[in-house]
Amino acid sequence: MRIAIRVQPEPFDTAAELARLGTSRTDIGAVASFTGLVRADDGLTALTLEHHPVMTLRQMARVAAEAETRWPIAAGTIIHRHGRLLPGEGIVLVAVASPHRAAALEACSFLIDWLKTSAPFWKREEGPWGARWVAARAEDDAAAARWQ
Amino acid sequence: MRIAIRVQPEPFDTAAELARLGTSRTDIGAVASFTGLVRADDGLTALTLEHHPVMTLRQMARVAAEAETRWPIAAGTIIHRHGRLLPGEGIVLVAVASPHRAAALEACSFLIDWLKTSAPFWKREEGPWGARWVAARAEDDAAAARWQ
Amino acid sequence: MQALYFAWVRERIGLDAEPLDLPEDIKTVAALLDWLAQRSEGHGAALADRSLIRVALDNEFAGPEASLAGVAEVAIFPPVTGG
Amino acid sequence: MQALYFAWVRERIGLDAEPLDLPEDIKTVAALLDWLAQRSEGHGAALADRSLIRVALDNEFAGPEASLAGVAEVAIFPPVTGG
Repeated sequence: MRIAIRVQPEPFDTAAELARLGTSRTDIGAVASFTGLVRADDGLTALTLEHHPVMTLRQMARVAAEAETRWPIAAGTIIHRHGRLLPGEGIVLVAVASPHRAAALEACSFLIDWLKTSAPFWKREEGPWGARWVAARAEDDAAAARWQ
Repeated sequence: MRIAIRVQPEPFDTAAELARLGTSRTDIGAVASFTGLVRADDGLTALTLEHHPVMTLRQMARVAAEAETRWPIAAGTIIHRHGRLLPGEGIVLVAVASPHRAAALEACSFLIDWLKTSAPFWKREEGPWGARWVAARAEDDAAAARWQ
Repeated sequence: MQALYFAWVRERIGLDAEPLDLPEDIKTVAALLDWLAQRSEGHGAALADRSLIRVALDNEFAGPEASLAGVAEVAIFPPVTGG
Repeated sequence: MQALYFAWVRERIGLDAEPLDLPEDIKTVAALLDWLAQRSEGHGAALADRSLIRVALDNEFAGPEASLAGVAEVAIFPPVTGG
């Protein structure tokens, strides 16, 4: 596996993760990254991510392995947080290094689209409404389906 | 313009640029980035980027403005270097912050695809062959055309 | 068989997990959900709308017709919303 | 009119830039390229394959039929390869 996987309650540092990916190699022509962050929409005060720990790691490894069969990936990182997060904090990071631009960009999109629909995480939003579970969105299924 | 544009001979720091984009805002749900790097293919020892300075800035501003009309972009950065670069160094950085994941990913791909075909830069490769100018690739035109 | 519940399925049932002693005639996921929904008011509320229920058997997503033969763990949860 | 040359167009012509004193009958980009190609062996070599020549008039890309009326600067170069 050239893509490293982490699930953690601690914050991650996108900048540091990207710096680690690109360093000391001269066969990487492209690094694409995606960071998902907590938005303070409608007065949201916190976002809690619940997950199924065993299944989460298994699904993330599967999605990463699928990406490696589809694109020439030199190195990559997927980090997904769980627990209670505040607005502005990072939820998920996907970064892919590849010899080629299209491969890096496509693999990055693929990984985040598939994570959204196949990794067992659930978001609960706190705000003026109290607490509520986020409903799945049909457009996320559509985004994932376009890779099939 | 919410997308900042820079053309410079100096190296850039992807990590620092990303850190600057995402900080102190809670309306950004997604940050996508692309970094193009010099590969040491076939023994390449240096890559020199020549450019048309006035037209380059104009074309980059135009591409950035077009992206802002197409997607909800909260902030962004495009940095393109010129001059002589060594393997492993960054050539171009595109970073886009948006409320939404698809917007950030698509705008990032759009910007790099359009930069490749509409910004007047030319690459010259040094290596065992001496020096040679890079030929334009039909697949770059195709990548840009899919956004039209 | 061990059952795991997540998100609002967990909240409505009021349990993270529970052991299940399945009758012999419960052989599929769909049959299991029908049987579980009778177990308490909370189970019934959690499982009322099957279009919002997803199931994993031994850590693999499984459809309503999937067989329970040899399964040690069933996880029941809403559609995922990570990423 | 001022001409600017870039990349291998610049190298073959041997100049970064030069002032052009255009005859009155040169009214389009295509006519300009035909006229320029006669200027020296280097100009001829640079402009031999028109499929590899791109032109900008006053910093805007322009096709072969574009008019030179009022144009102060013409840039001539190969297809771009940045990014």
